[in-house]
Amino acid sequence: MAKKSWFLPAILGIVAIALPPFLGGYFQHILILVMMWVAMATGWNLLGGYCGQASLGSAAFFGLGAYGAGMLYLHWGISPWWGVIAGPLLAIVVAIPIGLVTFRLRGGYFVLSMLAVCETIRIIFLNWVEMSAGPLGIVIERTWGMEKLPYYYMVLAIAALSLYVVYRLMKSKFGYYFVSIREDQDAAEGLGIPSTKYKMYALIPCAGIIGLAGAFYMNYMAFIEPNTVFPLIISATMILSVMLGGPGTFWGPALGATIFVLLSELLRAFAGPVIGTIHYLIFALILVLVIMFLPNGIAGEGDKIKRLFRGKKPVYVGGE
Amino acid sequence: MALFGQTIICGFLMGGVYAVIAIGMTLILGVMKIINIGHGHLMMVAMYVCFALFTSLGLHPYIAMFVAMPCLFGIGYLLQRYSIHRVRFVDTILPQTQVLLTLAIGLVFVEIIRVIFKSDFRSVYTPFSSKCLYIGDMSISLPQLISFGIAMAFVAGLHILLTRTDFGRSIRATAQDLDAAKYMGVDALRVSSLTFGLGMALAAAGGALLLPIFYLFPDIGVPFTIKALIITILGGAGSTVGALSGGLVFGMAESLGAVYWAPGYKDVVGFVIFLLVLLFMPGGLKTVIKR
Amino acid sequence: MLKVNNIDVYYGDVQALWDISFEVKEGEIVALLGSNGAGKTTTLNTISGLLRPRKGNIEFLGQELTKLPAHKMASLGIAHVPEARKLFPEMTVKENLLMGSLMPEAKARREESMERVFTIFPILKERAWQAAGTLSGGESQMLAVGRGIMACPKLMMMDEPSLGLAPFLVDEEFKVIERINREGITILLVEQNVAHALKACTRAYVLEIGRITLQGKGEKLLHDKHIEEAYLGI
Amino acid sequence: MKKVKLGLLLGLVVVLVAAFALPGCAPEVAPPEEEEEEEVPTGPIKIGINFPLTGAKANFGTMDWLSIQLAYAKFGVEEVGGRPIRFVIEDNRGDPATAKSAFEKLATLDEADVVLGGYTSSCGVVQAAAANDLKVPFLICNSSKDAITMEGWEWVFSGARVPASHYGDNMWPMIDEVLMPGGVSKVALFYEMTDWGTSSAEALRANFEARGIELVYDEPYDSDAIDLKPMLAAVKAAKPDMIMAVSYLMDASLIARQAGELRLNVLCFMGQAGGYTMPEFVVNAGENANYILTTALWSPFAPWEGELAGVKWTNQEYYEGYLGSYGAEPDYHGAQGFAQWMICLDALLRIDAAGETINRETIREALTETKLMTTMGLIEHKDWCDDMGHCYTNQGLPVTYVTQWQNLVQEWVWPVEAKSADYIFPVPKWEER
Repeated sequence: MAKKSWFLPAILGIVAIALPPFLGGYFQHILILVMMWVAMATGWNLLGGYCGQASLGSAAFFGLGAYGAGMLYLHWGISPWWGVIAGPLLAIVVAIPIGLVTFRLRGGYFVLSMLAVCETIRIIFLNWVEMSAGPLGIVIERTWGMEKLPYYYMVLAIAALSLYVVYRLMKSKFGYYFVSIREDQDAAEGLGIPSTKYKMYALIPCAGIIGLAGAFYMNYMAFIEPNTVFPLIISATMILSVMLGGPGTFWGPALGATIFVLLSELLRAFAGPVIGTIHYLIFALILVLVIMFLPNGIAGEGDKIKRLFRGKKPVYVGGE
Repeated sequence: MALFGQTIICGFLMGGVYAVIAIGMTLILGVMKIINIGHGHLMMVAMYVCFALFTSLGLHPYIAMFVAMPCLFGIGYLLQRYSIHRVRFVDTILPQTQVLLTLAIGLVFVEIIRVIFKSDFRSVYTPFSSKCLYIGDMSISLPQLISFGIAMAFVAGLHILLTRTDFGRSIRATAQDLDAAKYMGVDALRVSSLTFGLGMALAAAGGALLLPIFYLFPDIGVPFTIKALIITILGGAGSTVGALSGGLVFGMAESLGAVYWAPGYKDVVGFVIFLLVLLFMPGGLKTVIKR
Repeated sequence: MLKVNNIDVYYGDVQALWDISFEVKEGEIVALLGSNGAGKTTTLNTISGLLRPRKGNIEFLGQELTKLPAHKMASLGIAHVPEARKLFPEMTVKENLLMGSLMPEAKARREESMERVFTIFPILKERAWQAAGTLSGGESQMLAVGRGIMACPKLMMMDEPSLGLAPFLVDEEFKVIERINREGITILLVEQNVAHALKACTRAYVLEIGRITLQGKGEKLLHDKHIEEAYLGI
Repeated sequence: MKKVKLGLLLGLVVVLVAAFALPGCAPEVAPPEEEEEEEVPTGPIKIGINFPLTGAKANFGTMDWLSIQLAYAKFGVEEVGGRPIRFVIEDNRGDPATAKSAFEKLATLDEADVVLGGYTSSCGVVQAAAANDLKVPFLICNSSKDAITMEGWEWVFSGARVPASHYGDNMWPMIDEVLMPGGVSKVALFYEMTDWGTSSAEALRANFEARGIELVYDEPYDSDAIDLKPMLAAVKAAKPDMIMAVSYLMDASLIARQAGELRLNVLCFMGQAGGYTMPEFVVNAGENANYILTTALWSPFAPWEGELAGVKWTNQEYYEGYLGSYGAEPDYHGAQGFAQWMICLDALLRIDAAGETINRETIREALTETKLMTTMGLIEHKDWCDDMGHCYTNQGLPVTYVTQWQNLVQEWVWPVEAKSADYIFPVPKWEER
């Protein structure tokens, strides 16, 4: 964390702002997806990577964000851009009771309970036709047609905002509490850190960020239905992006999401015609190998700053 | 009354098949504390083995089962020994790395099967598949009844294995205290690999029992993984009797939910049970039965 | 019988043991003493193969132990009666005992060993069908020792057998340890209860912050100035 | 640390400012992509193909693509106006975001002149929206979602696909003339919980109610369900005269089997196309398929025939051609794929005949005038509204009809003018078969 640490972000920022106008529509589209996943992976990392509450149901927040935007249009004809406020709000409002219930569970059981919660929400949105239009989904009118740049800068702002939120949180005392809960919840509670409360403090921005990405998805894709915004694969993609980049690192999730989106698109669109239908098999195999051999991701394994608060890692000395 | 009776029968018979699938899960989750999200996917692989034997040699799935089980046992053994076990004790930030690994392994198996068998729907339909017994207005599906019988045999067999043999006791001991089991001379890696294999073989049995009454495509696994997880948690991880009772209760709940609530919300019943059990009865049904 | 030669042990990057060496001869009761955190359990876990020394080696009956996996120790004849009992709580008393005799030799003498355990600890026979998790502290300790006996070991390593026991049970415990020793099992005893241990043992080593600071015959150490001040509170 | 914070804050401000300032000036920044009007393109005519070729939906996407290839070979037209026809294939895995990526690539990187695609509703609608934005003519093959052609998207053409709420159009005369006089007054409706199922159900519900038929059971179900018996038991308890089921392939088979097991006796069991018309249905449902009536968009013996590019064709030829080439029976999805290539080729030929340059704009214009006999019947792109208040753009309406499984063969029973067998109504009880 020396002086040069702002240098790279600044260059990346300048490239991210200045480059896209010179790219074709297809590449702009891919970059939009990249930024969307950067925001989502960064959001997930706050709860999963820093606070240690890996959730396999974060697609719930994505879907709620998307529906927060979509339902505005569906019921009241309000522009889904207001979903940028309504989406995260809905995600947070629903996340609070979810968190209060599921944070009582630990480790694997927390993972599973979030999966169950997400599936339940999906089924409710699918069946409750009056509320969400059910499987008919919501189709909206897109604001900008062929033009991708407005969408791109919008999602770039969302990604930057999520990075900024996470950065500020992790620099504050919250960050310290999050990491101590991850490292040893009992010890953290012993030190007087109310774990459920601080998990909620991690969950709320996490749900908000992912919900914001969801609201953007609604506006950009112009169509949502429960099975496309709540599936397990979205939750899994968030986690796998973070895994790839490095959980509990600041830049890792963004890096992971970028690689994840680019790699899958590269295999599908450019290698696909050559290797045929096995492109997704190769993708899945790469995932297995990454999890097996780089369990802390590229950023996590790559450098020595393995944990942000390394000194706080509990060490065992002597007997027990 | 006929409706209620029919609902109960359907739930009960389905629950028996669920129990076999879940019993493999309870072994893996309860004994090795591994959450295997790939469970349903590996069951799917077993179903394709049975399907291939049915189309090439005409073997009925109930017979092909005895080929599929060793196959899956081998796959499970190798997976645990060379892949999942590796990750378990690696120092990672996410303790759930292993969960994600099984998820990714599941994806790989789905894609492999897809490359070999394509995404087409398959089924093993024999006239026998629709044979029924009738009690008044209620029908009992004969293949489901047979499945139920075989399921009970597996549950009983596994129960005996776990309580009456040194190997079974070693499995349970490893689950309860890994270090102490090592002091006793238990080779934990070998035991866990064999257990994983055994769990997979049981999933294979469940798949084979399911094949004549259901259908098959590469993405069939996920709902079954979820069902097996719910049942395992409901019954109490690591308990055969728990998995059996959990399976029956779950089958019944699904069936009642479809009739008296709405077919679309049926799965919510399972999830609600799952969350309630996790929160208020962490030991599952097992603890109630023991009392 | 057991020779520990100059081992250094680390937890991650933190060194826990410095240059530990000691020896246990056949038929002895050797005590490893020290206060909480001195590294006694670490030493036992290293012998058991759960931890690996970064330097030095361990020999048992002339065989190198440091390269063997933990589960091989039992087949060599080393029984580890661990700290905090480490029973299998959801298994019955009888099943716990059976778990002690997995190795072929011990398995062959299973019935006989079981009788032996039941004569030493009659209470376990009464509780045979009870889940181990429901036993009292004293009973758990008996079961842990009984499980060790079931292995028909050459060397039994006992980790804090008196921890958390009522005073009269501690006396009982040490009687049992001496009895087992008389029946031909060499014992390596790790204890915080220095007074009792020194009375019972043949020889003793004192560990302080990961180093051996004192060693000698039990009786002799009982009157050592340092021991009296630091451990016996005289 | 202070400096880092400052740097980050500054960066953020720059990003935010840029995010809101740049969209305004973006049109100037982005280089105009249109080529000069006068230049006559000489490269190949690029046909984009955007289907799920891998993933869970691959079987139907592949069937579409194979049928398009079959049609391409059948009509033998390899170049139009001196420009060779080239297919550019994109696999979308059935995932909407990927479908959009694929469409973007086809439109901008590969510069496709026209795109054929759309299997699931969610992919179809996303592709259609992209097509309209990017101004690329898009022919939807299967996606049945009503809304796809209800948004007024002028670059989107329905071709041979049928909007979900019109799958049963030709069933109503049969209900009026045969079933209702035959004693049908109570109907049990259940449908799979998808866009297609829900839209179909809406149309069916309205039409049943308009006829005074009581809906004694009306529920969606989860198409992944393993055991549909509880639902069927509830249906049985509601004592309907007729069952109206909207199901896809495998749940249709399961429902037929389990209805048989439960001896769910009704005067008639009517399926809504989908699973009940597919060749696999009879394989998986066996004897239980018999007597099941179903609305159909297509069957191998629909008497459609015609001539395109000087090549005569019949519907049966397509069926046999597919069976011969790929060793499997096609269903209506494949027929739609085949028809779609006919529509596309017809448009290309008409442009060429008029002496115009083939580009996206002329293809769009040609497609609006499509009036062509295809394997799905006569397809005519028109703008029209139905009695449910749905207004469609560029929407054809293939003829639907009613078929019945008799002795494991799907027979055309309604309208009677083109029948291949007489309908059987009421159907025998399960015990008496």
